[in-house]
Amino acid sequence: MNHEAITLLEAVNLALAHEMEQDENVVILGEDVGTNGGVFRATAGLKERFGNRRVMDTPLAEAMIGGLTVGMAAQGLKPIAEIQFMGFIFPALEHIICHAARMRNRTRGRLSCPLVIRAPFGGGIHAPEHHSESTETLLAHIPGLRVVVPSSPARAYGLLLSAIRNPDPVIFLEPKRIYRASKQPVLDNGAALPLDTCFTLREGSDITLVSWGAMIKETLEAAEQLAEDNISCEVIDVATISPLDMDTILASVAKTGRCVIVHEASRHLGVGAEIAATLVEKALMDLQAPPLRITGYDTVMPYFRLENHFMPNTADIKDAVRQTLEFV
Amino acid sequence: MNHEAITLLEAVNLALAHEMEQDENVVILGEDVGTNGGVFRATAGLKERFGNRRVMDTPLAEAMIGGLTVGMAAQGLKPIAEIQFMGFIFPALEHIICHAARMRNRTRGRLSCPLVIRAPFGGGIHAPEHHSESTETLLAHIPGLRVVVPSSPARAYGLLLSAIRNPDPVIFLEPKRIYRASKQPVLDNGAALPLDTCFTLREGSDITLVSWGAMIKETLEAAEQLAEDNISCEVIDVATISPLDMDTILASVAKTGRCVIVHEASRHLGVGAEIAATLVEKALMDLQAPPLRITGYDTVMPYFRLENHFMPNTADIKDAVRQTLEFV
Amino acid sequence: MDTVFEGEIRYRQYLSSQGDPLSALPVWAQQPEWLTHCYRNMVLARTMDNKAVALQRTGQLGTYASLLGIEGIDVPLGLLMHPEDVLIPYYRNHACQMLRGMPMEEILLYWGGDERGNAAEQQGEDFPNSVPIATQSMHACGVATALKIRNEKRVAVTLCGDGATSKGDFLEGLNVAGAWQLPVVFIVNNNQWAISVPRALQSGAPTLAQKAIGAGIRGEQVDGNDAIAMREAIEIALERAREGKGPSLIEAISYRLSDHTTADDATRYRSNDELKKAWEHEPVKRLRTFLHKQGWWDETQETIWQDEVNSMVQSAVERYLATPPQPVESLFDYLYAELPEQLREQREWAMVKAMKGGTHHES
Amino acid sequence: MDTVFEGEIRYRQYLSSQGDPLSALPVWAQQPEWLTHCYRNMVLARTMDNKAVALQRTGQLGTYASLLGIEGIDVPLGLLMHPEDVLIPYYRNHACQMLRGMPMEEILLYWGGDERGNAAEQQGEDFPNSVPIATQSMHACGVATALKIRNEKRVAVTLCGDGATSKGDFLEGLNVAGAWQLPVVFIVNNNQWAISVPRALQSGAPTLAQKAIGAGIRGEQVDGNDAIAMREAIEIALERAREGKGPSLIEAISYRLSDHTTADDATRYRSNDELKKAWEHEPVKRLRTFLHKQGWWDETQETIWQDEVNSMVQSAVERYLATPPQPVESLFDYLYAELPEQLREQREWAMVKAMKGGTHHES
Ligand SMILES: Cc1ncc(C[n+]2csc(CCOP(=O)(O)OP(=O)(O)O)c2C)c(N)n1
Ligand SMILES: Cc1ncc(C[n+]2csc(CCOP(=O)(O)OP(=O)(O)O)c2C)c(N)n1
Ligand SMILES: [Mg+2]
Ligand SMILES: [Mg+2]
Repeated sequence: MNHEAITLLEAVNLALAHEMEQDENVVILGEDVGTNGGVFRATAGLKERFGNRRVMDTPLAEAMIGGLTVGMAAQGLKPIAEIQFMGFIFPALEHIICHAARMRNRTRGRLSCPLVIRAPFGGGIHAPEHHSESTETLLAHIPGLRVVVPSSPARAYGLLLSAIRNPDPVIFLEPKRIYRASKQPVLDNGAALPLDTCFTLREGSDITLVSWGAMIKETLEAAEQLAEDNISCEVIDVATISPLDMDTILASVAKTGRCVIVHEASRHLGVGAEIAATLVEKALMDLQAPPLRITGYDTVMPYFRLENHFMPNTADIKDAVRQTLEFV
Repeated sequence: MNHEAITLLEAVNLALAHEMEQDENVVILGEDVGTNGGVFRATAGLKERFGNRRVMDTPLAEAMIGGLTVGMAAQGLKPIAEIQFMGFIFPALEHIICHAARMRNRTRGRLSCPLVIRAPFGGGIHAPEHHSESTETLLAHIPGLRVVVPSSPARAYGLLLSAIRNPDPVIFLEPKRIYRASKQPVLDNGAALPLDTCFTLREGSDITLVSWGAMIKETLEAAEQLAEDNISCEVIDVATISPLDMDTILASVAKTGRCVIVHEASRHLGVGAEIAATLVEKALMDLQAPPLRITGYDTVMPYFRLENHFMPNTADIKDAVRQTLEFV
Repeated sequence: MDTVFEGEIRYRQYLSSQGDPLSALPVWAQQPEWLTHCYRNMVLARTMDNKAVALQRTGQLGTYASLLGIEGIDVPLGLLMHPEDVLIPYYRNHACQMLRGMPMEEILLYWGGDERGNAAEQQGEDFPNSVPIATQSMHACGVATALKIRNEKRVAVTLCGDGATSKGDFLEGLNVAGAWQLPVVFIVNNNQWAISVPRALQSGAPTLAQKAIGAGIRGEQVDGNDAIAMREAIEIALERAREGKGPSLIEAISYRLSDHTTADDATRYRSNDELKKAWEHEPVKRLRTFLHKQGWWDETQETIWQDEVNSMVQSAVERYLATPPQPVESLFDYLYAELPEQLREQREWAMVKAMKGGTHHES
Repeated sequence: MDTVFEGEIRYRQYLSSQGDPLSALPVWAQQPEWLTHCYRNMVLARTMDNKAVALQRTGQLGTYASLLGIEGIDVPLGLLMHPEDVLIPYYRNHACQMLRGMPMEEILLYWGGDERGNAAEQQGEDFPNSVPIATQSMHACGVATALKIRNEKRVAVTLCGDGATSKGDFLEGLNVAGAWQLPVVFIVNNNQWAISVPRALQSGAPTLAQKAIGAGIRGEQVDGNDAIAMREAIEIALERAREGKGPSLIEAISYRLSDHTTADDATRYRSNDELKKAWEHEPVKRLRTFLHKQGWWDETQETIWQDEVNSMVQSAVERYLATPPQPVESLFDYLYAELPEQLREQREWAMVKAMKGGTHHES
């Protein structure tokens, strides 16, 4: 049993290894996941440990990765596919949307797709073009999928275990900016964390901050700094983007009356739109101010020299909080 | 000059022919668009009239259609690609998202992609699986694209002209349920209608109804029926889903204080979410009731025997209006 | 310049269009059993097909893809696959599905717009019809990967049309099948048309079988109207896959004798002459003529079988028509193994709305 | 069984790894002009490459894909394409881009994370680097379609790696190029590795050139470390395309002498021995040895040229480093021909935020 402090990336590796050890139906496939252990090393050591029948370096073709995964899952394997970067997931979407998300429904439960598709996503590491986008909306809009984003090593471990064990397809998006940003002790005891539910990371009474993935870092930072000015922020990590646990958010906003939503993805139809829309639908009377969205712009993610302009930062969040609190 | 009453489908055909006549750079490509004139007949007669160099039956591959279109557009042609049904657009998304939407930005204007991708979408015609979805969100979320949906023959004609003439990529989604539903006189005079702007189809003072595409039919019907009970509905046809003209909607809601948004697409992250979120952000104080969304469910579009359960209907809209009006 | 690779494609045919052997027949084809059995099922398939088209024309079925012209491929395949093999069909393989145990009424139910048509327990692990073109090719590779990982002596068999061979999924599938030596058989029903697009516009390659060469796998071209040739080709491919000797591609030359689907009107794009000629080569008559000439089948048998088949089809149609629709909750109840909390409210709404009765667009 | 198709792939090579002719050389290769010119540019490319890697290691450039090992392909290509042809590169063709007029500092600017690196007017209608693998193959077909529609005698040339040949885009591209007989040339830089995945795992096909057979187009394999063979192959392919005789696929056998990119560490997955062997076959030394043996190049020339090249690269680096960043508005100003009303507010925010200074994540 491991309970050293490890990174989010190591936690992913630990969860993969744990489930491969427990369940021989768990297999891994993707580009460079074998000998190389993944370009980020998320699958490091797994091929050596579990053999190349269970850790498969595929030819370079994402539609194929998606399609193979569907076929394998329908046969009762639990494939975990890695898409090297989320920016390369598009060729796989036909298989994810038309098949993975529908197999159970289409066959009234005769066949199903217990698969996981992992992909690193988000900006902030000065990577080349197409390596930094946050397009979770495209998957979160699709019925039949689950979309999960961890924001800490412990949640990466626990949520990935759940994702693998889940009998339905799960898209597991890994915020690569915090892959190695910090360490946390994680007990490798196979204890899963629940999907479909938010995590309240910090309690507060003045305002609710809602975020997920890498932006949790800045959101918590903002909360911390605002506390010095006696502004008490509740911080919620959505974790499962779809289906979205609005109950936790609604309960928090019922208490605070104010809300700021933070995400890296573009604003227009980012997941923040759904959160804000549901808030107003179900809790208009609780709202003492409009929920604000702090997000990426509705522009293409710029090449890295300007990427920090695109990304929301702690100051933006703090400004939004103050603006919300001043609303009358 | 034609000003007979024609269907939406005929209006599409008319606009295509008009622009092909005017501009020899306009070419058409897709599956079955040539000899067959398209499975819905949207391109009927065009191959005969303009030849098979300008109306191209492609091999069966949507990624290829997307990629060819990008290459042709970057060369200064104005390609209009037909995706036979929107349910088959997924393989083309990599080209649409990573290239069409970015070419101008990526090259700082050196190259561009003046292309149109047409696709019939939406339910209600008892079609086979994958022929009835409304996944406009997936495109509307992408910066650099325009997404346009006509709701009448005249708007189909005028908006399609604009889409073709537009120097940037436009996704033109055709609501097939109303392809032949009604006729309207359309003057074939090459007069375009503006993109990026809503159309107010009916003025009213009690509530604002916002919709687009085929659902405009039920929305107008609801408005009509509610008028009998002295409920005065303003009806807005969004027409360009992205970029979204919130100004028109905000101005209307400033007047009515209430809003119902109607769309066929699933609710979770449907375009209605963005509209509701922006309404509350910018006009919380104007809202006398929460904007309600009448939408498809967050389920897979069912096979056609049950499809009408999925689709919003006039009664649903009327119920939502009454509920909104009763809100205190 | 050295030659670093040589490849060829051969064409397999035994029976002329007139039902005469063109070369020595395989031993099994010198006996009546299998071939008459095959013929009977071809007639059954065609009868079912006629009925389905009629149901569509009278508004009792949705858009339907006719199997007319595929019988020479699908029926041998359905008879030759082992029960434990996995069929990953496209949308035109009803005959094969039926032979693998899927009740005819379930086939109709599918085309009648009801998901339960994919749920028949007799389908076992077979895949439902694939509507997005060629995606099934890749699923077959995934299934075959699972079979290979588990060291099972089972084969994944997938079909598609000539049009589908242009799509990346098919080509990526051939490639991974070759790279991984998967136990999979690809059968291309080259029926000359992809809706209105003729075979010649799909590819500059003179044969579609040579796409196998591009992927480094075995490929051959077969007369898909010749059930004897098809059995030979399929048996060899299945056996090789089962024995771990790798994948095969079979290009079966046939002709789409029907419109693309009932929503199509092929007279818009293809000539009556061409269609008439194609009927001269069609698989059912060809096999019947052969059987007649061998003295293995006669008019009396034909009449008796026709009657039998008609009543089989008729009772299937009755069972189909008597199937009540699914309740509205079914939209929700198979989406996930367990319905997430988040969807319960919508499920309630849907039930309330359904109870309130008539939706605006009447079914 | 009749043979209905036969195909073969031939291998083109003139120079041994030791720079000795293996067969009679083409006439043009019996003169020093072109080959010394080619050599000079190979040296320039390599010098630029070394510098780029050094810039990355010192934090002055982003992740960079080295061109080491592609010189024998890219330099002949850059010299042979006509200015009016269109290059649709992948991300490793800096040498070719430079020869087509793109200033070296613009190449650095691109890899330095600045969109203006794609904007050099000298690039004409050439495409920017394609990061999503193989998508450029299809763009090349689109460009070629435009050229064909307009009856222009221009050629679209596109490159990709061995890994890219597994992706649908490449395969769909070959297919449509064949079906439409497009004026396009596909060059595969088969450098044996796709990041960590060796060529053998990409495909069961013994050559990648035979993918052309699958698509019914012309294909050949060429020693990509042999500039003479590459010139021959490229000239023939360009000429054919220009004359309307259809597309070609050239599989150029090379070796990735560098890590995949500066973000990669190839020692994790490939042996030093293999790399050492590969250096024995590399293109630059091979051509230099040949030129030396012909008496067309000597050490003095080499030294002079090295100096010249170093200072060319150095001044390009200086221009690159002196390029100030784009203003924040540039995020908005090239998205559309005209910024939609709807985005003006965000553009304002972005400018205000930038003026407020330091973003949280420092550049
Ligand atoms: C990805 C995708 N694109 C388009 C379609 C629409 N479509 C349905 S069948 C068909 C033609 C298929 O032709 P072919 O593969 O030859 O099979 P056939 O129907 O002739 O048996 C097309 C274009 C689809 N179902 N899926
Ligand atoms: C669609 C897509 N998938 C994955 C990647 C990540 N990636 C970048 S380069 C590469 C390997 C490419 O290998 P190859 O085609 O042989 O070209 P090489 O780099 O060896 O020249 C991969 C997997 C990508 N850029 N695009
Ligand atoms: Mg066909
Ligand atoms: Mg390579």
